[in-house]
Amino acid sequence: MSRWELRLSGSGGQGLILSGIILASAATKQGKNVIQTQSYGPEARGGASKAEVVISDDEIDYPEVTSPNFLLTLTEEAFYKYKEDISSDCKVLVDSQLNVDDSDLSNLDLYTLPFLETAEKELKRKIVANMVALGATVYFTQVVSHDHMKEAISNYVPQGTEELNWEAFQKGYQLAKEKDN
Amino acid sequence: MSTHLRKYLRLDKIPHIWCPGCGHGIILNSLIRGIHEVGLKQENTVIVSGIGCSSRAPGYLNFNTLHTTHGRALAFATGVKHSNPDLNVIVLTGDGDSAAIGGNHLIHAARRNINITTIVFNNNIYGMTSGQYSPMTPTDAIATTSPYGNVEKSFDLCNMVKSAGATFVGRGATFNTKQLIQLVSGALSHNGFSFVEALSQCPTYYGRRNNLKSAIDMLKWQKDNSVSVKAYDKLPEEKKEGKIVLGELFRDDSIPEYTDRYAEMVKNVQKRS
Amino acid sequence: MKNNQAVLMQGNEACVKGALRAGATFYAGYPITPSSEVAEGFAEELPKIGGKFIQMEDEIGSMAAIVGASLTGAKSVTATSGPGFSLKQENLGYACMAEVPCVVINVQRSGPSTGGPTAPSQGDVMQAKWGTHGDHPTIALAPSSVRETFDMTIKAFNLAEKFRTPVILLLDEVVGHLRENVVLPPEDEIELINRKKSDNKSDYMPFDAESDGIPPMENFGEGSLYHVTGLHHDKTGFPNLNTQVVDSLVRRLVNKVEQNADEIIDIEIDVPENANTVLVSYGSVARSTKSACKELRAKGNQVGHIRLQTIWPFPYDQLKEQLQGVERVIVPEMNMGQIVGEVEKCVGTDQQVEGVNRVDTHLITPQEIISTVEREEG
Amino acid sequence: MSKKTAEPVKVAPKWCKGCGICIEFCPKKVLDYDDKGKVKVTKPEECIKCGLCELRCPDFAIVVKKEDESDEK
Repeated sequence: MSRWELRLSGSGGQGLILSGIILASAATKQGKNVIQTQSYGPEARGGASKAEVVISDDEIDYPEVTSPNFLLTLTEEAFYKYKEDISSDCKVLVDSQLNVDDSDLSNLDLYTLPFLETAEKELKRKIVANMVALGATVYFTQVVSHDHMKEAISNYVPQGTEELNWEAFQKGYQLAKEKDN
Repeated sequence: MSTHLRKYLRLDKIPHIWCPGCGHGIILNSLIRGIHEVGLKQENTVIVSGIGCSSRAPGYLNFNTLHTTHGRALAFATGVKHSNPDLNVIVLTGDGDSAAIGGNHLIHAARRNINITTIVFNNNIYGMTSGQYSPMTPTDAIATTSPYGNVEKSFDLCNMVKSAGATFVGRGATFNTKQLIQLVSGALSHNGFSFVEALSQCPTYYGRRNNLKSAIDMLKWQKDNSVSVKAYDKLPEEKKEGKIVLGELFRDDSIPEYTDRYAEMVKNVQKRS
Repeated sequence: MKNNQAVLMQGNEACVKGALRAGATFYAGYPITPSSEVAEGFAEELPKIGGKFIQMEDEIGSMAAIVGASLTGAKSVTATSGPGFSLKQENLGYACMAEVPCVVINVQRSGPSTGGPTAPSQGDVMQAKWGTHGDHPTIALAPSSVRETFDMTIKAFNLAEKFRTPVILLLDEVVGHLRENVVLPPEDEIELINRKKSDNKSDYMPFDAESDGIPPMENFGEGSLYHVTGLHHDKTGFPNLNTQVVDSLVRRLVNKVEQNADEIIDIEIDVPENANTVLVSYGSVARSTKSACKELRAKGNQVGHIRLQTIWPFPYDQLKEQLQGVERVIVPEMNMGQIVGEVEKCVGTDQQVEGVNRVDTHLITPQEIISTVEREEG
Repeated sequence: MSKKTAEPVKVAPKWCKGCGICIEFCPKKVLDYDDKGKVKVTKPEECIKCGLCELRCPDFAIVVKKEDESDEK
């Protein structure tokens, strides 16, 4: 695909804006044209939050995501709020802990994956669910290489957590691959 | 003025615009003597003011002088001092300028303990705009905007800046010029935020309306109603009531100065990177 | 694997990078969304180069502090947004009057009043021109991308130093907050301008303009003792209310910018010869406009697009020339119609000028522009 | 002592605004108003060179000459 419009959503504090920035940074190194934007309410934690990334081989003029062809949701609130304007060929990733009615998305590529659970149970750090989800995002879009992702992750995550975050990313990538096959 | 002090004045700008008997000229006179005593170099000294009668003072002084906007002198001065800490920075301001419209800048300059000497020409009134009450106008006093007597309470500016973090605080009066000169030189030689409230007299807009017919009456009033800080401490409680305390009220040379602390931080950052 | 020089950068971050590249050594500011990343960037970077950062007690004080710092020779800058820009007007006027170079970054947010802190707007373009009282010079630049934010920040410092006047950089929340891939130019490709100094240091006249209308500027602490005031003053710097002195001062202040408008103005013109409709835009909205243009042209409608990079001084001459014979001019902006009024001054009575206006805190979409173009024509 | 100097107190009439502070507070009553309402020295021999008139002059109009002080200092 020559233009990806990705929306990564959840609640403030889940690190989705960081995920968006990391993905955008990796795509930049990949030589793509990239725009990353975000929107959030006045609260720093909680509330519905989203990061959006446009990745394209062509010049990106209008910077906003209008009709995403990739949607990730980590909370129920974000699911209902951000699915409204997705495109008809959108890939949708929903965390398996969410209790949502996705019947209206049945004609889309919809994947339910245990991002939060994997972070909490396998990696023992709930905080890295964003990286698990990012791994799945990269698997389903195939928009950046692992090398560029690894570099981007270590550039943006707090010092000392690079290994943990990279491991979380790889777990997410693997989960997606297994689900797909 | 003595020949050796004339170099500090812009002689071609004198006589100044202040009214006959105005105390501001006396404060300026004392300031020049303080500067001479301490030995500040003209080219290394920046004198900043805001708006009002007092704020015309820098125009008469042969230094780098900056006449700014209403109440903002200390904010401009903070930029000057922070940008080039080698410069001596003096702020000349009035009671309206420093205590009302510029009150917040005063509080924060004191809190930072930045090495700026601030001298408040306190004449208890807005003189430049012809006699409205200021935060330093005493309760019940008559002003054009308090024609039935001022219902507000006035500030104790010295106490205020001391609480905010100033490390040199003094109060002088135009009647007692020797003490005022001493306070100015003390403030100028102190490394930190130094503050001198100088009681001035405005015969035109304050005195006339408040039963003090002339500058002379106003100076006599100062003399009768003030007491030096040393004498004050020895007064019995009942005699302290209503007395204005003059002298060096507070000084602490041990507290680090803002630009010094900033320089130290820069050194540490540069060492790390 | 392709690896390149591009980096991901935010608009606000590009301001900091551009300012440092321009030689800025002093920042004073007060935090306000959506400009706070600018302050945070300077707080981090300036100490590393021995520069000075200070978080002042308020917006007014920040503007005052950068003027004070500039008088000691520092290239100084502050950043703010809507409500803070209103507060800065007092000392912005002082900087105009006292001819003190400095840069004011305004990341526009939706107003009036405190409005929408994270919501984009272009509602301050007229405030940039007329916000401070009295007649005064105004230079205001509006970038559309992160790379352009970097370039324009450098240009802002250069213009400030050259013309001895404050320069306003009008970002909007979209440009300030978005991140995109940029490649920064090599250092040796960047031209820097510094304030011109006086040949006569002992009898220095701080406001004695040379033939270009600009007086040389000595810094405090360099030996020339002089007076600076916001009152009307003569070339010596002292207050002077003589009508001729006042008249020539105010005219010189305004004219030093207006008469050099051609040198200051940058404008991007993409108008095909047969264009019946021309879109005029600036800031982030220019991106939507460019998208709309591409789509319209793909459909066979040869619309033109003029992007204003310099807002003030306004490119009246350039627009008059380009809009000659054009039937329709459409000005999309994130306000109720501010720059459209200036564009109207550039066309004849037989030409139609209209706005596409959005004030609901969202960026104008390409589709809205396309519908406007197609509705009237179809 | 003070009598040695003919003019111990010099007044610059161009600068004097005639506020009278120096006259009122001179401990030896050396000064008075002239017919234009400005200050003049009436009893130079009484002057003790305390310098208070110079210090309190709001208009920089008075110089008290000290013995050890030359004009060129």
